[in-house]
Amino acid sequence: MIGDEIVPELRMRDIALLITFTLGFFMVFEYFLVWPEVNSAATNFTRVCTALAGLSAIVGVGNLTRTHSKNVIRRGSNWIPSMLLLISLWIPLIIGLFLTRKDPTYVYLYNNLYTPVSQAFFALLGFYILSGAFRTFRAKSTDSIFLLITAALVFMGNSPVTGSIWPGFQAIKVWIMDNANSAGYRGVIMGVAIGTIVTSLRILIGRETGYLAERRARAE
Amino acid sequence: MVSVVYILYGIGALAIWSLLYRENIFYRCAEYFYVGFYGAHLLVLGWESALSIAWTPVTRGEYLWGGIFILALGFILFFYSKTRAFYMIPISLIVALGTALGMRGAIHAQLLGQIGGSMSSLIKATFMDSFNTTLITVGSFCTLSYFIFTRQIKGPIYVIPRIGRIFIMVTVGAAYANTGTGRLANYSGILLNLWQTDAVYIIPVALAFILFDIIWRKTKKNI
Amino acid sequence: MVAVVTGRMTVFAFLLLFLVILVYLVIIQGERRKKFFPIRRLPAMDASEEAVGRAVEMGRPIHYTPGTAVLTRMEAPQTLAALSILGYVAGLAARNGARIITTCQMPEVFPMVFEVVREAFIAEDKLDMFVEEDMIFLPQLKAAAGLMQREKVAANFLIGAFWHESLVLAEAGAAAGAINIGGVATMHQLPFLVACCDYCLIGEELFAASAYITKDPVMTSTIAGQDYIKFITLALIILGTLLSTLGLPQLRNLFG
Amino acid sequence: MSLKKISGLDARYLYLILLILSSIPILMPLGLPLAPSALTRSAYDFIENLPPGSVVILDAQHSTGYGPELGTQFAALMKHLLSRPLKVVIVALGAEGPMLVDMTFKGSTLSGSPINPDAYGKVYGEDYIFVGYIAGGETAIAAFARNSWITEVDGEQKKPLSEFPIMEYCKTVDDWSLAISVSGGNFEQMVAQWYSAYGTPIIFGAPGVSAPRLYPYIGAGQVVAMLVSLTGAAEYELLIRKPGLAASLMDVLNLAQLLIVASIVIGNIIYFATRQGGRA
Repeated sequence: MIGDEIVPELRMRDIALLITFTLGFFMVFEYFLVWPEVNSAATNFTRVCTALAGLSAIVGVGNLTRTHSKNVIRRGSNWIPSMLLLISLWIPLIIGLFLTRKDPTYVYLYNNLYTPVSQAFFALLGFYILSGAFRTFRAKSTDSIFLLITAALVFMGNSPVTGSIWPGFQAIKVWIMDNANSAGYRGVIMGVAIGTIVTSLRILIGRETGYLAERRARAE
Repeated sequence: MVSVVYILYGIGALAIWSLLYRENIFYRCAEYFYVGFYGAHLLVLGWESALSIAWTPVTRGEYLWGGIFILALGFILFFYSKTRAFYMIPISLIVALGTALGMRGAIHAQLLGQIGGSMSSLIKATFMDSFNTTLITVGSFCTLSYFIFTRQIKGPIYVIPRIGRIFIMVTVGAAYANTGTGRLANYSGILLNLWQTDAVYIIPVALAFILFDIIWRKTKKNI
Repeated sequence: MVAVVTGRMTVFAFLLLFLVILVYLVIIQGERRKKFFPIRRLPAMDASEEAVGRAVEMGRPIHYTPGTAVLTRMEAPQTLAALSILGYVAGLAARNGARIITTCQMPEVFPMVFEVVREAFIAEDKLDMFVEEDMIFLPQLKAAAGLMQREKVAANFLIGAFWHESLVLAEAGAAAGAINIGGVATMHQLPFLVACCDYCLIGEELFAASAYITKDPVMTSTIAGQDYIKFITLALIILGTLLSTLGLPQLRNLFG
Repeated sequence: MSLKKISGLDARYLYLILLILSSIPILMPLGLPLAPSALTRSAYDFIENLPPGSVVILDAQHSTGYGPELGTQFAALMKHLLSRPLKVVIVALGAEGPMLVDMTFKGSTLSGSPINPDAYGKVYGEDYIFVGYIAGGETAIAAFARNSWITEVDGEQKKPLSEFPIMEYCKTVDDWSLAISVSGGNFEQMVAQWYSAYGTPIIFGAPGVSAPRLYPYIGAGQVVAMLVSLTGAAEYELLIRKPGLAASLMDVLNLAQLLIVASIVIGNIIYFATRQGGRA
């Protein structure tokens, strides 16, 4: 394939890094300027990127179709569910694209087939909160002691029945959420912010290129 | 008359919850349906946003946008199918936007906003307020010092990042429980629907399958 | 008419501070010093080698996912950092002959994930072991919960920006008997990955990980740059608190 | 069995315990003791002390998106108003209001069991009425206060309001003894248009996420009381001695959370027991 020789690949990669550098810093400095043409250009650029990202779902649908149809043809493992996937991919897709999302059949499929499954996945969290707490809240170190005591206190404070045993639980929970929680929260956010800024700068000046899959020298 | 809607609700919900017992064919079909349907939904939403952003202006006579729409469509289809090298071009546009947004948000809202918040006066109206403000300021100071990477902190000063790590654990415990309550409320809503609507007919069916599976696996192990 | 957004001048000043420190460190210092800045231990990254080894011993695959933040969002840098770490983990997998399953929820990032893993296998001369079907696009990442139990993964990497699916994937990995290695910088999901993973990169550690792995002089010097800015921030907090306590909130108002 | 095996096995036993424990209160509401908060109690007391024949506005401004959190508040408040000698004027200032009012009467997974006004001895048009939906957000809030006949036709039978005797007692906000609104937003507008402008006592039904920003209004006396989230609805159901959907959901939540705390404690006991065993 064309890209595999060394020369064009270097050129294409440098073009990509140049685009990221120029448009990236343009978008950053636009934030500080009140300049109608620049501001509208920035908004248009955001709209184009949103359109591009939206359309890249085509790539996703293409991959799903290719992988699962190959699996059905080859009668590979789980080929029956793969057929179900292809059906539940292409029927709503055709309805959605040509008859729009407001079409009654699309709405019926969304409300009565998709929503229960999606809500059930979300509700799995209820079970996993329980097994996660049981499995990991063990007093192995001072850190984990603080972790499990705070969690237990907030859980107690959140269930009103403990209020009738001792109203103090609610007060403790409110104090923890307002004070102890925001102390650690603020420190981590500042760290994340500094990390995000420096990583973004590394990406814009082309030093952080792991995401472009540049060939990594063999780590001796 | 048994309502189909709630029967489908029961089948869908219990098929997913059967993963808690073990991965099985019912769960797999529900998962594959979920992946397939949302794949379609993602493209329908993406197509709709692309239409409204780029194509509708053309119908109002602004032809520049039509060009961008076709270009965007062409970019994705042409570049992705070609090779890695070509696909970098559309990606570099999106990365430029995401990185710039990340930086702007991080500096203004996250960093400066939080630094400002950590600078409040330690003397407040009541003793409790002063204590709380001091706790928050000291806490966020120690927590931030935990993230110093290139200076090996030795000696007595090491207590500061150590306290910072404890504050992180307190935040993790508090947030785990507080968000946990919300998730449990969600779970109980679904469980309620399962019991109080026609979905209840699916519960015995699911239990039967699980019991059959347990017995079948036990006998297979003994043979 | 061209003007400057006055409200954002402190932001602009801080941005310039970042640029000056970074340019000085990266361009001038980083290039000249061939040695890298030593970064303190990141247990999650040290554990990844052990996790890949365990997967090879047990003959079971590794699962890696770069999170769920699309590139047009504020969390894009987290996804890009996750892709760098993916390159490292895929390299480990290729070198030790382990099978790596990578799931991705973002359509525009999926081709990049595909190439990062493929390139890692080429770098280890193991392109024949690269399995295209193991690069899986999942429009909803929660669906990987079943996948992990079907494939009985031995190591489960959840690195990048996550939303509510983080706990589903962590617990599904634990149910499949895998070592969970997390890395997340979205605050609301930090509790679940820190609590439920065996090792976890907390917040900023996610960004420091790629420099920690490559040990590249230039990259590690930018991490040193991050620390300089942290020292400045810490000093500002002390100064601002003192001034406010003494009844002079000017510095605090500067920061909004 | 080694600890690893115990914890691996136990996860599924834990799920089974959670399923059983949380299904019990759904099948037969336990009505676990719930210390009603001051806010909920002051709302209950205010309605109890209203003189007979007072006109009370009950506004459905919530949406299905809030699920049982607001649906149960609306149902509990309606049950209490129907059980008192009051004139209840139901209005929908939210787009989903009409559907939610209908669902509350017929019973639904968002509001609980059906409510039959005949059982309370109340007659439509004399003791209670639904005046329908008024669009416009803040403008609708202000307009309804100035002229309570603004819809001209009732929302149930689509007949002119003049044909209903109850409406003679409710022409404008001056006739209102109390305004209750179950909503996800527009709180500031209602305080401005109803309390600040005319001094009408207000009671809010709010979701947990909005509560923090409403406490100052109660502190300043602009709002009489407030029901907060599912907890508020469950407390109100117990105050009117009719435990329903909110009470059973609260029971599930209570039991689930206590189960988690218990599992943390037991998990640590097992951990120390095996560690002692391991070391001895």
